[in-house]
Amino acid sequence: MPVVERRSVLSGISVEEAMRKQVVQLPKSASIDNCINRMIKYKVNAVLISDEEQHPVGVVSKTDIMGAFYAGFPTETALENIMVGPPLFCYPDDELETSLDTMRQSGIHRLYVLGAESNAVAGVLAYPDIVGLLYRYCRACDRGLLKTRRKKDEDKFERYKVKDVMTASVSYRRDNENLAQVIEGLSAHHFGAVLIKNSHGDPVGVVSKTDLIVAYKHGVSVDEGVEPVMKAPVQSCEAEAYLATALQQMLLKDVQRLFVHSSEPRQIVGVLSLSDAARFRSGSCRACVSSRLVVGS
Amino acid sequence: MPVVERRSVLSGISVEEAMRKQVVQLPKSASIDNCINRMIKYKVNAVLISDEEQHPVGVVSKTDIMGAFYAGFPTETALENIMVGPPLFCYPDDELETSLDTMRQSGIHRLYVLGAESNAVAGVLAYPDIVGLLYRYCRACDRGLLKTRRKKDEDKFERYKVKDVMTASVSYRRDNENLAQVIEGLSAHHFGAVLIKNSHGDPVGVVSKTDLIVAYKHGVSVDEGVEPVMKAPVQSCEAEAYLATALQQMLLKDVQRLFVHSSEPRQIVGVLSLSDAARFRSGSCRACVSSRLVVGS
Amino acid sequence: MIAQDIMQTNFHTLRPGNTIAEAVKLFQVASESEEKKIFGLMVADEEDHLVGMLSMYDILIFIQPKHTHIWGEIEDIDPTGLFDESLERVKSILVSDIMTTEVITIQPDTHLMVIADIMIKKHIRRLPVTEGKEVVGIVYVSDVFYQLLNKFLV
Amino acid sequence: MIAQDIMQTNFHTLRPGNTIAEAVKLFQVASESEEKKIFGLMVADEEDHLVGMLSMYDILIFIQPKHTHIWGEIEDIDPTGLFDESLERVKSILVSDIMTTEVITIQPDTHLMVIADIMIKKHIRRLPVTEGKEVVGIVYVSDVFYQLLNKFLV
Repeated sequence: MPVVERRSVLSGISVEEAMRKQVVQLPKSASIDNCINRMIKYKVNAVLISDEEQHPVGVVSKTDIMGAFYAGFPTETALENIMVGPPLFCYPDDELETSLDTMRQSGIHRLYVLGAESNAVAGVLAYPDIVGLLYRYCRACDRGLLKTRRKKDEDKFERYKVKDVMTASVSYRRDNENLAQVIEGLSAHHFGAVLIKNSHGDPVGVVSKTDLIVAYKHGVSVDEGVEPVMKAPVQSCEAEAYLATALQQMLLKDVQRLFVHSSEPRQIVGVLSLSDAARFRSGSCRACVSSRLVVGS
Repeated sequence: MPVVERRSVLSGISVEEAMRKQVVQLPKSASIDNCINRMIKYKVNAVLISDEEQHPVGVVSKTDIMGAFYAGFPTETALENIMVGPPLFCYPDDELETSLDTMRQSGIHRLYVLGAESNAVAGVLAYPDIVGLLYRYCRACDRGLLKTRRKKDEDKFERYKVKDVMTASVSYRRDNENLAQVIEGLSAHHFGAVLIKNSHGDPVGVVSKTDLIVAYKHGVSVDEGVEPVMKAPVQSCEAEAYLATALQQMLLKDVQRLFVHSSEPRQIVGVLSLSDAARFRSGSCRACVSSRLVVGS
Repeated sequence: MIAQDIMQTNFHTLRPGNTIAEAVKLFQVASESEEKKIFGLMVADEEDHLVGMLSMYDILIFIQPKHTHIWGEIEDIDPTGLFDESLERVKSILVSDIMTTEVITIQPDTHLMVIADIMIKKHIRRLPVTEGKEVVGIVYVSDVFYQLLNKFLV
Repeated sequence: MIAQDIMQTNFHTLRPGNTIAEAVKLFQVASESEEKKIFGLMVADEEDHLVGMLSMYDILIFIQPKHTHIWGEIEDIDPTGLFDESLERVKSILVSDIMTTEVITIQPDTHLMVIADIMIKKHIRRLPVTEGKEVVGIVYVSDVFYQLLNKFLV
């Protein structure tokens, strides 16, 4: 496998280099049930919806599905009833950084990429995919984490830690609450997952949007308790850990977020998502940032 | 399998209904050798050629490959050196009959079909494919050949015969000639195949453009004799045979043409190609023609 | 020559409510019992009505970590062991959650040439044979292949 | 876990100069000798350099009459017999004339996760393993599947 060696920063990278070419699409007449199937199988947070003429007309995200669950829609409901439209687009030749700005300013999590020539959808750009790219650049960097690990005495660069990037507020629900209350909590805070604590205040599990839509598909009611749906134990890392190590853990374990604990594992002080890391927008060490200043100026 | 029953004539049929959706394409940098591979595998007479940006820029037909063989090009030669461009296009919504008129007037054998929306190539329209369509309509026709065969006494309709549609001129070469002479003969007459006769004037085989490009790929020289390349025996039918029967024979045996003999099998009087039958442009019996006059007027 | 002449009537099916772990085990059981590698299994409900298909690809797509494009650069970790945690994480996922629901089927009287045509055009290796809604057999591309080309084998 | 740990080293290859008839026979020989259904074979030249791949699909695409869409409407003819004439007509065609020449290969040290990724993304069931130009093995999707999912099977 070739290792990327041409650049050590994201500047100058095009959307085409960062986008995911596999775009999961469904017709607007397809059912919510079918949409959940695709989200689980392809591990995507949103599906592009097209009309009878194959035109992209909307997007259905896990949040939208969770809303349908909360509202009591049957899973046979057609996606056109819950989709949000129109989708936002960028082009393969666009600068990656410009597109990330668009996403941040519009408060959206993904842009679909229109083929410059054919007007067909050629890919999708989402934060977690960029993290993979960042990770590659980090590894290829002369002064990156892995190289310095090997030559300890050359490790002159201060590296970012999880606490520098994490979201420091954590919302939680109690383990005796029902799914409707969990959904309310998730909707209020715009997080992908919520921590579950027991009556002693100890973290006992996590419920993600994915867990909720799976429960929805399996016929669970929103009136049922959270325990059978939550995942335990809590996937976590320490606040003082290096960001690169946490990133590697998320990429290898294929999880979208880690809860962050203080030196006391039961004390959750924040959450680190792949999207946080990508919004951070550069490599995970000062070496990358400084080289970027040089190249980018 | 559904039998087409809606119409008994071609009028009103769109290109989309008649086109072949599988379009064989190659980049212009691909070799002649590779192109012959595709032509043989997918049984197509031409390959669409695209540039680096996937734009269709030309067409390479068996005739072009045969020309390269004659001119002594190595089979590693890139297709851009022998392609003819630009390709001619039509659209899925176009009337089939209008597109057939275009083909006839331009003297070309195929039109590529551009997707109405995406500008990507959605299909190809060629005469032999239309014959399949005609055959389906014939079979579905109330007054068609197969029905009348079952109810003989109702057989009031005069049916077309092979002699009505065939090309009555036949070019031939001698079995002691070489491939270069055969290619000259084929080029002069715009036929897909040439009859080979022995010194007594008896037909002993046929050499088609396909046979020639296979020989080219296998490293045969144009100076070599025709015998190892020709196919024997000659696939033929009688001039008095019904057109529908001959069509069925061609479709089932997957041959593009039949030579036509008089009551004496050794006397070849014409050639019937799938393209001839398609250019004829209606069903194979008077029933179809008369119903078409009614519907079409 | 029609579907019922070449279809296999000795076949295994999954239930939509099987877990992915159960599905993997059933792939192995089916391969051993039918004495050939099984790449795809039909999913049928309690009434033997076909509701989907699940292939090894479907399971691999689902199990494979999403950001696999970086794996090639990780020389110092054996990712095989990491699957343990993935498997734990996905134990709530059922066959119906990832199966393919748009399944092309044929009838017992579908002609061999039509079957070959479907398999080529759609690039399908196996076609469930249904009578009404009930699964009665499965036709494999290898059987179509040898059936059509047996003249070559004499 | 890398390619050489799971690749099969007992494999058959076709020669580019084999006729299609010889290829069909070799598919049968390979299936019997390797005791599994073989859907695709590597094509190697005299020096064991990989020059292409040929699958059952490639042969079916080539052998299948072009206007097959009308076959479904022909009830009164058994097209199986008609293959005799097709076969006669194509006897001059060689493996190299219809084989796929754009073949993705891996090296003996390619990582299992990378192999799975290629197989999923490109929808390939078998990957030739080459050392330099020489073919040294083949990795099947089923072996990747069971290797990755063996935790499910205990």
